[in-house]
Amino acid sequence: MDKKRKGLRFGSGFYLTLIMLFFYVPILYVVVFSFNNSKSLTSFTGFSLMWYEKMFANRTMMESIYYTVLVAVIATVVSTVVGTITAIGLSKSRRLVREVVTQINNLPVMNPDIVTAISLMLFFISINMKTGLLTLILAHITFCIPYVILSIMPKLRQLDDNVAEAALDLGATPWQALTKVIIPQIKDAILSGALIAFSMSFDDFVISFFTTGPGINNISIYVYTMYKRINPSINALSSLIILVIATVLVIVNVVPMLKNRKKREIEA
Amino acid sequence: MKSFGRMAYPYMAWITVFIVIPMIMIMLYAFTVQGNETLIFHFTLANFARFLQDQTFLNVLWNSLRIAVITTLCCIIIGYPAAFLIAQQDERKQGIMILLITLPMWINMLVRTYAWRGIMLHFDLSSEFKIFVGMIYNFLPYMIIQIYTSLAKLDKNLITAAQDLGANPLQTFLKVTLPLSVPGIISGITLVFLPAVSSFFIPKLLGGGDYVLIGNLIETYFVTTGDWNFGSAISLIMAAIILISMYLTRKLDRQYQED
Amino acid sequence: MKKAMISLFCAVMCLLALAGCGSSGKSTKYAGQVLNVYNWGEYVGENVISNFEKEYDVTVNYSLFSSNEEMYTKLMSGSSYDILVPSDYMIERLISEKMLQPIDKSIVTNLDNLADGVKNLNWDPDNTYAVPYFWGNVGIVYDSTHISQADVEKYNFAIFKQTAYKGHVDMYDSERDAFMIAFKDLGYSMNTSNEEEIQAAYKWLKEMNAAVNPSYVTDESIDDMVNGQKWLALLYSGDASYVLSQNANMRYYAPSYGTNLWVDGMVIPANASNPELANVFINYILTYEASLDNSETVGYSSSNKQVLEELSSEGGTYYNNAAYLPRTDNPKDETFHNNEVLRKELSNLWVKVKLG
Amino acid sequence: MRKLIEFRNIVKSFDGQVVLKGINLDIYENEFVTLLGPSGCGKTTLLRILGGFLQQDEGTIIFDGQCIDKVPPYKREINTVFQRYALFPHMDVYDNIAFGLKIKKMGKELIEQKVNRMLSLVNLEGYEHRNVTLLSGGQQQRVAIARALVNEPNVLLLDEPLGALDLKLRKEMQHELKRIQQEVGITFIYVTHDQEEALTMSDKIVVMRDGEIQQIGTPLEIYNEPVNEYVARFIGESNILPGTMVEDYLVQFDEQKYKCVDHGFKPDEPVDVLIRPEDFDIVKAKDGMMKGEVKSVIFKGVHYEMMVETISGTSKTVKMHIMTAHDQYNSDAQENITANDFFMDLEDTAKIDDLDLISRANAHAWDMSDQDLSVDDVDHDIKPAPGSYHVTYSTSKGTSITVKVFVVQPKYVEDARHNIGISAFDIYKTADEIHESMAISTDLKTWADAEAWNLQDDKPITITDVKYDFDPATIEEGEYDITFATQGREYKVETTQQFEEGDKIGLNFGPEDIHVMHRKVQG
Repeated sequence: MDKKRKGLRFGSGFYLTLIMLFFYVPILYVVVFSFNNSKSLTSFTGFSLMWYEKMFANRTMMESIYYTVLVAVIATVVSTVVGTITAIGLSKSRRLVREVVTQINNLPVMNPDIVTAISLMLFFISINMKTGLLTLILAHITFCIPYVILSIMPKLRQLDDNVAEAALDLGATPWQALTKVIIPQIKDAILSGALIAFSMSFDDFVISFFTTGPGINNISIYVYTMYKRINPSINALSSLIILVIATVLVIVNVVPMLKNRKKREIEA
Repeated sequence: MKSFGRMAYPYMAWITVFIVIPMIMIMLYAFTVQGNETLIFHFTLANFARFLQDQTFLNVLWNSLRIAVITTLCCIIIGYPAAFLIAQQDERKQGIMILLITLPMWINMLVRTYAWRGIMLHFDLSSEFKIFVGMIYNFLPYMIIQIYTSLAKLDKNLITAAQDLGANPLQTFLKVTLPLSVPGIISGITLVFLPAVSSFFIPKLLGGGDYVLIGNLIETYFVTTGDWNFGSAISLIMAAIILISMYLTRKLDRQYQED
Repeated sequence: MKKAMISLFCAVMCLLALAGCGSSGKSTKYAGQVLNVYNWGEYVGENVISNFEKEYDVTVNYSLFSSNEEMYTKLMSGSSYDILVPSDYMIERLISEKMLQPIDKSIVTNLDNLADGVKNLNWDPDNTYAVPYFWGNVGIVYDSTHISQADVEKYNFAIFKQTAYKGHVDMYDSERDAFMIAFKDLGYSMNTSNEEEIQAAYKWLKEMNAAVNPSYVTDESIDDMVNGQKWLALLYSGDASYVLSQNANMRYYAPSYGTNLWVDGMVIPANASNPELANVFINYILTYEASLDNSETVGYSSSNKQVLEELSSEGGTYYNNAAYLPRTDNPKDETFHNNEVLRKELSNLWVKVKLG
Repeated sequence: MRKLIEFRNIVKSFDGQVVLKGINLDIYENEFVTLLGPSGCGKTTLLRILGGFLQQDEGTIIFDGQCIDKVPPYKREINTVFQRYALFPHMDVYDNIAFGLKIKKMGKELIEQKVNRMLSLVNLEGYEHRNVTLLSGGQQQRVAIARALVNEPNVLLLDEPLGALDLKLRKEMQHELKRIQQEVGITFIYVTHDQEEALTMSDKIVVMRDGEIQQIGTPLEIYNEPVNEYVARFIGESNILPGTMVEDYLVQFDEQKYKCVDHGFKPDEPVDVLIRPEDFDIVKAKDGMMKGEVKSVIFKGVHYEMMVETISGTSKTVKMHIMTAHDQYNSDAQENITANDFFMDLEDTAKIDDLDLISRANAHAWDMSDQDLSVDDVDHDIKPAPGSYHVTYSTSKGTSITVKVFVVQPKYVEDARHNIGISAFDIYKTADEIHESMAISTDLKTWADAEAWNLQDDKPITITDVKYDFDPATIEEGEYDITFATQGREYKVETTQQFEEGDKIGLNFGPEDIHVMHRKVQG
């Protein structure tokens, strides 16, 4: 029995290790080859920072980072604000209105990206709108809001209806009830909605590809237009993104963990 | 309180302009052959007929569905044990592992796919296999997370109860754990199948150009050929297939939860 | 959660700071202006854009396309550019659709620098709308360790139908270039609109697809050939000359029964927002320095007479490079002409060829 | 006392369903008013309309002489304590209580003073900076009260505020609430479905039902003189029986006439008669105005609560035949099969199926290793007429057994006085089956197909009594009597004396213990 259990534990550890390798080998590969001193993606010929230098010297590449972040930040802020307001509004709307809006709201989530992208492109063309940063941002806001709403709605449903009424009862105006009572309670859901929106925008390729205009590329589009030729600068760019995101995620996840432990230690 | 309902009005206007009208635009294009002259509306089903009557296009559709289904199945087969094993770990380890699995999801999908391109240069692999690797790599985390969430929510007392009633570990798994994690599998399926059907840069980046899926076809007709009417028709066909399959999955899910 | 937002914010700021590096210069008449350039990928010298920006203290928005049609779609979908670099037939189309504005010859004074091969082009003899950027032809690049010169010369474009090379072939993913080799091999004009000839070429290509199961790629082919991963590819002469310069085993061959002789030219769209600066840019590209950087980096044949001669003569980067200097003496070489109906038909057939 | 709130013909409906049917109600200053009624009676809706969270469809509310129909909730001088407290989970105790004052932009020090006063009023000193979600139910309740009272409203609305508390806490809080109300001296309007709460705390009780007010009165009035059966049942334990008012001061129920103090009814008017359980005097059986048998006794702490049956219910006695099951051993197939004779209702012959026949005869088969085998084939010659027939059960290997089936026309006992019909059949069982039964009374009812119903409307009536005189553990072959009975007339009686089940006792009561009510006309 003991032996069997040990075997099982080893088996499960082995399997999980394999899965993790599957996830991380490519990432490691990108990072390693970003330090290669030749253009080869198959053999590591020596350490160098040349691809990083080239990346920083490449204005289009740097601009793509800039636009990615700019669009993601604007889209996140706008979609979070609009999404929050809408979600609260919907939770107090008539059932029919709520159902219809939710169904339409689900469209960009359920529809393949490419369909959403094309529909937006056709729309911008038909109203004679020059594609560019503005259309890109509008498109991003459009596909981010649904995720914010989807993340806030369940939390709103859990909310005790009486709590908002209690605020009114105690003399708060509807606006005060909103800002002082409802929003503080769904703060976490709003934040996670914002995070989802940010990552969706940051990650998007298809919709951006069809709705952007001259000179406005995000990282995805840049990688896509560049992938045909071996270009280790892309590796450098990827490594940089991986580094930033890994750092942020580790901080976000580990700091509260450490804090909790410290708290526990103090309490104990 | 009812006045809060008004807060949804701006977004209603927004979705009308940016979701409803654009979808109507696609339909307008799909049901006409007038090129870019949308002002003259000649209703026609020619674009759909052209797609549905041509074996080569149907092959592309079939191929896309096949690849998406196989990808989804692989994700379940690989992802379920992983999710199950993670759920068995102690809480701290679970947190770390889930973090490790979510972390790659934050990295740009194109960058992740690009990473595999370099690795797979080392091996002589078929385009189809490369595409599978790329798809599974990109979508597996969604499946694992969904299944893990449903397993983690599972009341441990149910397992104990099953064992108390004489079920061995395998029976417990088959009769209790597995059925209760079906909702997780179903939402995992929606998260994997949907992007897998419509993906177009994974085949393009990894397939070496000789592998065309329906997403690529749409892209070709919009970008290269410039036949937006036909491209719109293909988009509508794909959207219809996906929305119907989503609807069925949801129904299945609901039915399952009622049972 | 608050912490999460703060750290995210910091990360965002870092990225913004990283992206914001660079850009400074002296002031000129055009100081602070913006120029939108839409060009092919891998089609410009390392420092051309940054030097131009420095010289005139302007900002260049540089975007890339991978086919003439993609460029055309973008243009139709409302994007506004100041400079485009499409190919001959596309320029012809843009001219016919009145989508271009004439070159301002009071600004573009370097037209004399043009090489003989790109002067007096039949679709725009006086450079009214277009100024040549690069030019060349299309030919076969092959690995001489696997394929003999005799075989290439024997089969010409039909080399792509030899089953012996199955799995080792890159085919250029463009209906025009693919149909061109079929038309030429069948002895037709590449501008034919004869339905029988088109069907014959379609059959030819389907046979090719079955025989060698090629990878349908565009620029990927360049690295494939440089690294020797493929034996055989259809390439533009400029890409070929780069391949030849990087891998000594590679050879270039343009069939004697004719191929596509092409020119890519700089044009200014009618809806350009800064045509004046666009003319300045065109004039700048025609200078010796800019042309040299362009041609040396990319490997395509320069439209600048002096650069073309220098690079192909002894001591030049592309000395003895069969692909660099396009032949101008074969009367069977042709240029594409604009025929939208034909292109649509070829395009649809090409999708089907690729689908097998 | 001054009239503070007037409800004038308040009507409200949700989705076409009328929830309030024209409520008229006056509430005075410093009153503790309770709206009492079951859930769905409209009491909470009325409260929410007063709070301003709902708009009435018709009618007017006058508050302190002014119509407040158009005043939004945040401008009404009314505060509410919500059902599940509705504390702000993101604020601590202090901030919750200070919320209303901060909204009014009151000075910091003043706020602090007022909050502290409230904290001491509700006995929560020292809890200022606790997380409200971690407080106990009672503490949360106190915070909710303090939060409402700190605004010094003229009226405090309490919507089932004690519903989520356990019994002991609820009692404590009842006293606490009454104390607070007396101390702050404002009007409390209290909504509850708990009659005890209402009786304990209120100055005035408003009993509601289906959107209508049934009775308004002091707790004593409501308890002693409910206007109808509904109010009587809702307030306190009660025995309510149908009767007839023969003349003034004389009422007839259970076929006897009794003196009472009620008058003003029409001669022979059908009425409801109420006798509170604590109003009975228990005497020896022969001395009682009523005689009965103690059916159950429950100890309630201070007193005993007994059910006393004065008139027995309708009953039917049947015979149970205990016999050995027929066993059949098939040596070729090495299989056993068993089944017993059984009875069948004539009605049931219309829809015979094999599974039914197998279970009625308890037919089953097993092999040498005691594995159960399925009975695969059932043959019968049952016709839809009374008589005896045969059924043959067999397994796939041909092991078979034949038993008798008696199809009978159901006979039932009718009790016209109580309007009850009851029927049951004789039972054929093996001793083993009786031994194996885990709930013999339930099984007997099932086996005998015992049913009782109301003769007028055919609605089923529960059979409460199954009497038999054998010991299920040791029963042997033979015939046994089994009696199925419905409930007779039972009175709930509260007493401090101890009796045992089966004791025969007499019940006495005086004319003042009888309260006669108009028979309410159904809806």
